[in-house]
Amino acid sequence: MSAPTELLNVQIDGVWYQFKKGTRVIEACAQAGKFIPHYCYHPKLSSPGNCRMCLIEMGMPKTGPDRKPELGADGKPVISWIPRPQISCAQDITEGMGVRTDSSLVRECRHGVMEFLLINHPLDCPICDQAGECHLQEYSVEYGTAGSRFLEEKVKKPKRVELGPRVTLDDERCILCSRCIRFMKEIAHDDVLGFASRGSHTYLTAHPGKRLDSNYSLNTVDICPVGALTSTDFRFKMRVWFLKETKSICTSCATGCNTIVGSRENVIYRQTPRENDAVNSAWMCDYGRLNIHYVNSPDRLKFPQVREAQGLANVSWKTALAKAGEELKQFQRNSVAVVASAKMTNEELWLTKKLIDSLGTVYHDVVPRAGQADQLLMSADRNPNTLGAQLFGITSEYPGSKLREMTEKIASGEIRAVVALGEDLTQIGLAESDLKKLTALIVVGILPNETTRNASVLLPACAFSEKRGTMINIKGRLQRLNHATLAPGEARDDWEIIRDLLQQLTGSNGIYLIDDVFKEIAETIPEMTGLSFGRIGDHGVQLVEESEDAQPVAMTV
Amino acid sequence: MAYTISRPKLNFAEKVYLPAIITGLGITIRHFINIVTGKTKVTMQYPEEKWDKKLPPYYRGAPTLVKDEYGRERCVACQLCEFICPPRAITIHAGEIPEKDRWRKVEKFPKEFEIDMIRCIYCGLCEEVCPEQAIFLRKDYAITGLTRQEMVHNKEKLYELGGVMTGLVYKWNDKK
Amino acid sequence: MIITIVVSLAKAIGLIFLIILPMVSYTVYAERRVSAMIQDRIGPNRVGIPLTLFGFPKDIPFYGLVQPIADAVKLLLKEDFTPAHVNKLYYWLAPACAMAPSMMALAVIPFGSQLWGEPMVVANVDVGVLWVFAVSSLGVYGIVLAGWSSNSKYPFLGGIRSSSQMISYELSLALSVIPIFMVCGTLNLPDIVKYQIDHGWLISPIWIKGISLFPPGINFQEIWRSIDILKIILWIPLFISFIVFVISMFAETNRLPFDLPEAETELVGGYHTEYSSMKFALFFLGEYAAMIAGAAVIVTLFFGAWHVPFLPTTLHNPYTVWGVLLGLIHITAFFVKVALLLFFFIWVRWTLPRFRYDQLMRLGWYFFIEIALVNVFIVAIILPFVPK
Amino acid sequence: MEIPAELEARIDQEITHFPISKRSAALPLLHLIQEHFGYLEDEAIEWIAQKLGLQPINILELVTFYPMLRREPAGKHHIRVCRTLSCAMAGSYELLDTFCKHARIDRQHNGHGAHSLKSEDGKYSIEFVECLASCGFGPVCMIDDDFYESVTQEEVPQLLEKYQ
Repeated sequence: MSAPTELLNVQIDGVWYQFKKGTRVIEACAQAGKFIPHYCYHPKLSSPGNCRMCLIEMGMPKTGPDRKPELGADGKPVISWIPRPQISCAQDITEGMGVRTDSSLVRECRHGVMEFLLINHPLDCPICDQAGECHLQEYSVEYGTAGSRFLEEKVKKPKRVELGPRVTLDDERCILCSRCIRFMKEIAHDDVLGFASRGSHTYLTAHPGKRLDSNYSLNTVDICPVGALTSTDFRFKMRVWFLKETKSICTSCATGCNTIVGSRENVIYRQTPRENDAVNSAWMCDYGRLNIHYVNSPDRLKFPQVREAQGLANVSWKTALAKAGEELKQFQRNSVAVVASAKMTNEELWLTKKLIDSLGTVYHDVVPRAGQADQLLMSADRNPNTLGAQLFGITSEYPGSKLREMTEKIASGEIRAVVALGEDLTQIGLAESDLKKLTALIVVGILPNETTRNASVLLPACAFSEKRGTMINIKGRLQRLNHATLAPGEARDDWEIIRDLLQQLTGSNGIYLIDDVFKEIAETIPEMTGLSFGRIGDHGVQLVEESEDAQPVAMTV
Repeated sequence: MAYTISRPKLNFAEKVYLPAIITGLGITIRHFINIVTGKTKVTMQYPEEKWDKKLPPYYRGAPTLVKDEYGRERCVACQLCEFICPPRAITIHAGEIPEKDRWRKVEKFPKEFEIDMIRCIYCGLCEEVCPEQAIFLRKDYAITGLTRQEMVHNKEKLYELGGVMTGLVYKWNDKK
Repeated sequence: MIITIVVSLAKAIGLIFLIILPMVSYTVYAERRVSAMIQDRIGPNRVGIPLTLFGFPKDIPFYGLVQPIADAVKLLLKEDFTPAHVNKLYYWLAPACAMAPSMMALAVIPFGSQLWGEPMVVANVDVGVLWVFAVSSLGVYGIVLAGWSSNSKYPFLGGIRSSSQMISYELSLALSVIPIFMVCGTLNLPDIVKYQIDHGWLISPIWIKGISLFPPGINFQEIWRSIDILKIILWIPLFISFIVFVISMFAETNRLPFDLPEAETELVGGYHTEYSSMKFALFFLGEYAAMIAGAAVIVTLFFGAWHVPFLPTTLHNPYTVWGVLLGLIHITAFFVKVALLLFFFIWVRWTLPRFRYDQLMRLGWYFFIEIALVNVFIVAIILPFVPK
Repeated sequence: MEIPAELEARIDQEITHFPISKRSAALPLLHLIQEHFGYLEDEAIEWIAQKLGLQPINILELVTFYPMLRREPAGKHHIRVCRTLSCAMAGSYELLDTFCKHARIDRQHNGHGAHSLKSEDGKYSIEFVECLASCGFGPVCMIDDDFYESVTQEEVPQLLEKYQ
C-alpha cells in the first residue's frame, strides 16, 4: 500500500458507497452486502465473464451539455441506466456508477441463465458428490424456476472421465465456467485443460495423451462450482453434508497450508484448503491433501504395551508409564538419547525439551525430511514444525546434524536407552540389530514400524487431526491445529504422554491442560509473549519477519 | 422487568374446594360408568383384533427398499434418508457400479444399506425425502427379533420385504 | 388356654392370609382396572390361565384376574439390589416396618359377628381404638427409615415429608373420633359396633328400627320413637367427624391427593426410590394394606362394621347351618363395605391432583385440628340433652 | 508425421505475418497442414503447439471448434450436404440419409461434436455443412470440389458412380 488509494462513489441499489479504485463491480456489491450469484468469477482468478450469472443493471452518470455530470436533487449524479444487463465480474467500478442488483430485469436474467444452464444438466444430484455444496443447486433454489420447459433430448457428453490420477470428470454436469482451465493456466502453470467442440456440444477435456496430473490438480475440484470435477479419492465416499468441518493446518510440509478437515464419526474423508492469504492463498497441493488416510488406518497403535518375555503385551497406561519411568531412571546422563520429531507441536516439543533437560542428555535431535520444493506451495522441508524444534532447542540450526553421532553411539552401545517420539529409528540409519541392543527403547508413535516392534515400552499417540496444538511454519507463522477426530483405542495425546513421562522423572508438574503448556511457553519465549490459543486465531500469527530464503507463496490474483 | 400477576379472588365455595372436588368425582365416575355400561369406545384389542385388512394405503409400516421392473435397485445411495432420519436408524455405505455392469450409467449404488428397526420410529421421512423413489414404508408393522443383530435389516432383508415396485418414475432411462 | 391361642392364631392367620393379603393384591389390580376405566382405557385384562404353556392353542384371559400373581412372581424374581451407600440394617428393616403395622392394626377390628360362637375379632381389647392409632402410626417409621437409610436425596425428602405429614394428621385423626367415644361411651370396637346396631350407624342421621325381615314385621311405635330431633342435631358433628376422619385417613395412608412422600413427579418415587424387587413390593403392598386397615377402621366406626340392616345380629343356636351362614354373611358384609370404601379411595385418587406441600400442612394445622377440636366441644354441649 | 521442408518454410513464413502474437498464426497453420495431409492428426496438433510455444490443448480447442478442421482423414471422396434452411426444407436431410445408405456409411457411429462420417471402405465421407450459396436450387451438395444443385434422391447412385 503505497499512495493512498483513490475512492470512487458508486450507487448500489439506490445507496451511495465509496470503494477503492480497481474494485470489480461484483466485489463492490459484496462489500455493500449485496450478494451477486456467479459461477465463473473467482476472486483469485481472471474474469472471462462467460457464465452470465452475475448480470446486473448498470448505469453511468448522465452528462449534461457542459460535459459535466448532471446532479439530482440530492446533490448526487443522475444515473442513466444502460438498457441491457451487464456482467458485474469483469468490470471495474467507475466514478458515479450505478448498480441495481435486484431489479426485475436482473431477476429475469438470472431466471433465464439458470434455465439455460440446466437445459443439458443431467440433474443427477442424488449421485453427485457436489450435492450440498453445489452452486447450481443453491442458485436454482434461489434464482431458478422449478420446472423445465426443455422437452428435447439432452446432449450426451462423456461421463466418468479420468482426467488425471486424482480427478474424475463428468462433462454432462459441466457448465463451462472455465475456472479449472484458468486455474491450471494461471496458478498451476500446467495448461492441460481446455474446451473442445462448440455450442451446446462443448466439453471440457485434456489434450489426448495428456493428463491432469499436476500436484495441484485437486484445486480444480474445489473451485468447480458444480459436480463436473470430482476427487477420485473422495468420490462416493461421503455426502458433504455429513462432514464435520474442523479448521486445521496441513502437516505434510513446512508451508502449513490452512485446511478444513472433513470428518464424520471419527473418520476423515477429505481435507480441503482454507483461504489464508498469508500462507496458501486458497490452494493446497494434492500430496498434502491426500496425506490423511493413515489416520484411519486399521493398523493404528491402540494400546500401551510393554515388553515381556513373550513379546509386547497390552498393559494399562499406568503400568506402561511406570515401566518407562523406571527404565529412564536407570541410565546415566549421556547414555540416553531422545529422538524427537519436527512433526510434533510446539507444546509437545516444549515438554520434550523439559524431558531432555531432566534426563540431562546432550543427545537429542529431530529427523530431517527433505524433498523437492516446487514453485508454488510445497516447501523442501517436509517437517511441519522444524522452526518450533529449533526455537525450543530440540535441534540446532541444521536439523539432524547430531543424528550421525547418536547412531554411532547407539551402535557402539554407548547409548543404551532411546526415547523415540513419533519417529522410526531405522530411518536414521539404525539396523534392527542395533535396536535390539538397546536396554530401553521407549517409543511414542501412531503406526507400527520396525522401531515400535522393538520397543520396550510402546505408547500409542495421536495423529494430527486428533490433537490440538500449535506449529510454526517455514515463514515463521504460528498456526493452530484443531481437534477433528478421536484417537482410536486408548491412544493418548502426545503432550499428555510426554508430560506423564516427565512426571515419572520429576514428580508432579502441575500441567493438566494443553493450555497450561502453551501458557508456560508464552511466558518463557519472548516471541510468543501475550499469545494464547484464542489469540492465535484461525489464521495464525506471524512470529518472525518473513525471511528472504523462505519459499515464496503463489499469489496470483 | 418483574411484574405481579393478579390472582383471581376465590369465593367461599371455591376456597373450601368441596364443590370442585364433588364435580370432579362426578366426572370421573361418569367415565367409569360409561365404560362399564359399554358406552365408551375403547382402543382395538391388538392380538385378537387386527387391522391388517383395513390398513389404509398410506399406512406407515416397516421401511423397505424396492427394485424396478428391470430388477434394478432403485437406491443410488444418495444418503438423504440417512440424513433426514430423526433417530439415525439408517446407515449407508456407497459404492461405485463397475463399468461392465448393465446399470453402469447409474454410477452409484448402496454397498451396504442398514436400517436399525430398534431405532426406527416409522415416521416415513425417508420415503418422503427419497429422490429416487427407492424406499417405501410397507405394511409390515410387527417387526420382531430375538437379537439386536436380527433387528438390523440389511440390504437383502430390505429388498426381500420391499420387492418390486412398478410404474414409478424411471429417470435413468435416457441417461447414457 | 391352648385352645384360646389356637383359635386366636387361626383367626389371625385366616384373616391375614385368606382375606387381607389377597385383598391387598386385588386392590392393586382394582386400582389399575378402575384407573383405566376412569381414563377410558381397559386396564390389565390379559393375564389369565396360561394354557399355551401346556400346549393348548389358547390362553384363558380371565379378565386379567391372574395379574396380581404375575406381578408377585415378577417382583420375587427381580434382582434384589442393595445400593452400596445405604445403611444396611435400617434399609432392610424399613420394608418390614411399612407392612407390619397395618396388619397389626387389623387385630382389633371386629370383621364379623361370630362363627360357631366365636366372636370374629382377633383381639377384643378394651382400648381398641387406641391400639389402632398407636400401631398404625408406627407405619411412618418404615417410611422415615427407608428415606433416611437410603442415603440419597429424594428418599430423604420423602422421609421428611412423611414424618411431618404424619404428625400433622395424627392429631386431627385422633381428635375427630373423640365424639364417637363420647357418644358410645367406650373405646372397645366390638362395643362401638354394638352401639351402632342398637342406635343406628353413626353415618346415618336417622335409624329406622322396627322393620324386620326375620321374622317379617313392622313395629310402628319403634319407628316413631327412633326419629328424634336431638339425635339429628347430634348427627351433624358426627358427620363432620366422619369427613375429617376420612380425609385424615387419606393423609395417613399416603394416598393421593396427599401422597407427598412418594410424589413420583417430584421425588422420583420418594422414600422407595432406592428399593427394588420384593423390598419395593413390601412398601407397595404395605401402602395398600394401610389403606385396607384404614377402610376397616372407618367401616367399624361409622358404617356399623359387619352389621347388615334388617338381618338378625345373632341366632339362638350359632352352631346350625343357618347360624354359620349368618356369620359368613356378616363377614362378607364387612368386606363388601371395606371394598366399597376402597373403591372410593381409588376413585378419589384418579380424580384429584396432588396437593402442594404447604397446602397440605395448612389444611392439617389450620383447619382439621381446629374443626376436630371444636367438634368435640359441640358434642359435649349437645350430648347431655340426648336421651340414652 | 513428417513435415516437408517446403511446408515448414511456408509455415515459418506464415508465422511472420503475426508479429505481435504467434498464437494468432494457429489457424493459418492448421489450414496449411490440413491442406497437406488432408486432416489433422494429434501429432500435428502437438507440432503446431510446440511451434507456436503453446500447449496442445490450445490448438485442440481450435480444431474441435471449427467444422472445417478434421481430426480424421476424410474418405477418398468427400461429400458435403447443405443443411441450411432452404436446403433442409427441400430435403437435404433425406438426401444425406440416401447418400449414407448407398455409400454404406453408418450414421450410428456419430459421436459428439461435428465429425464427418466415413464409409467402411474409406471411399466416401460425408458431412453436413452450412449454406453453399445456391439457395434457389436446393438441395445442394458438393462432392470433392464439384458442386451439384437440385439433387434428387434418385440421382444419388449415379453421382456416387462418378466418383469411384
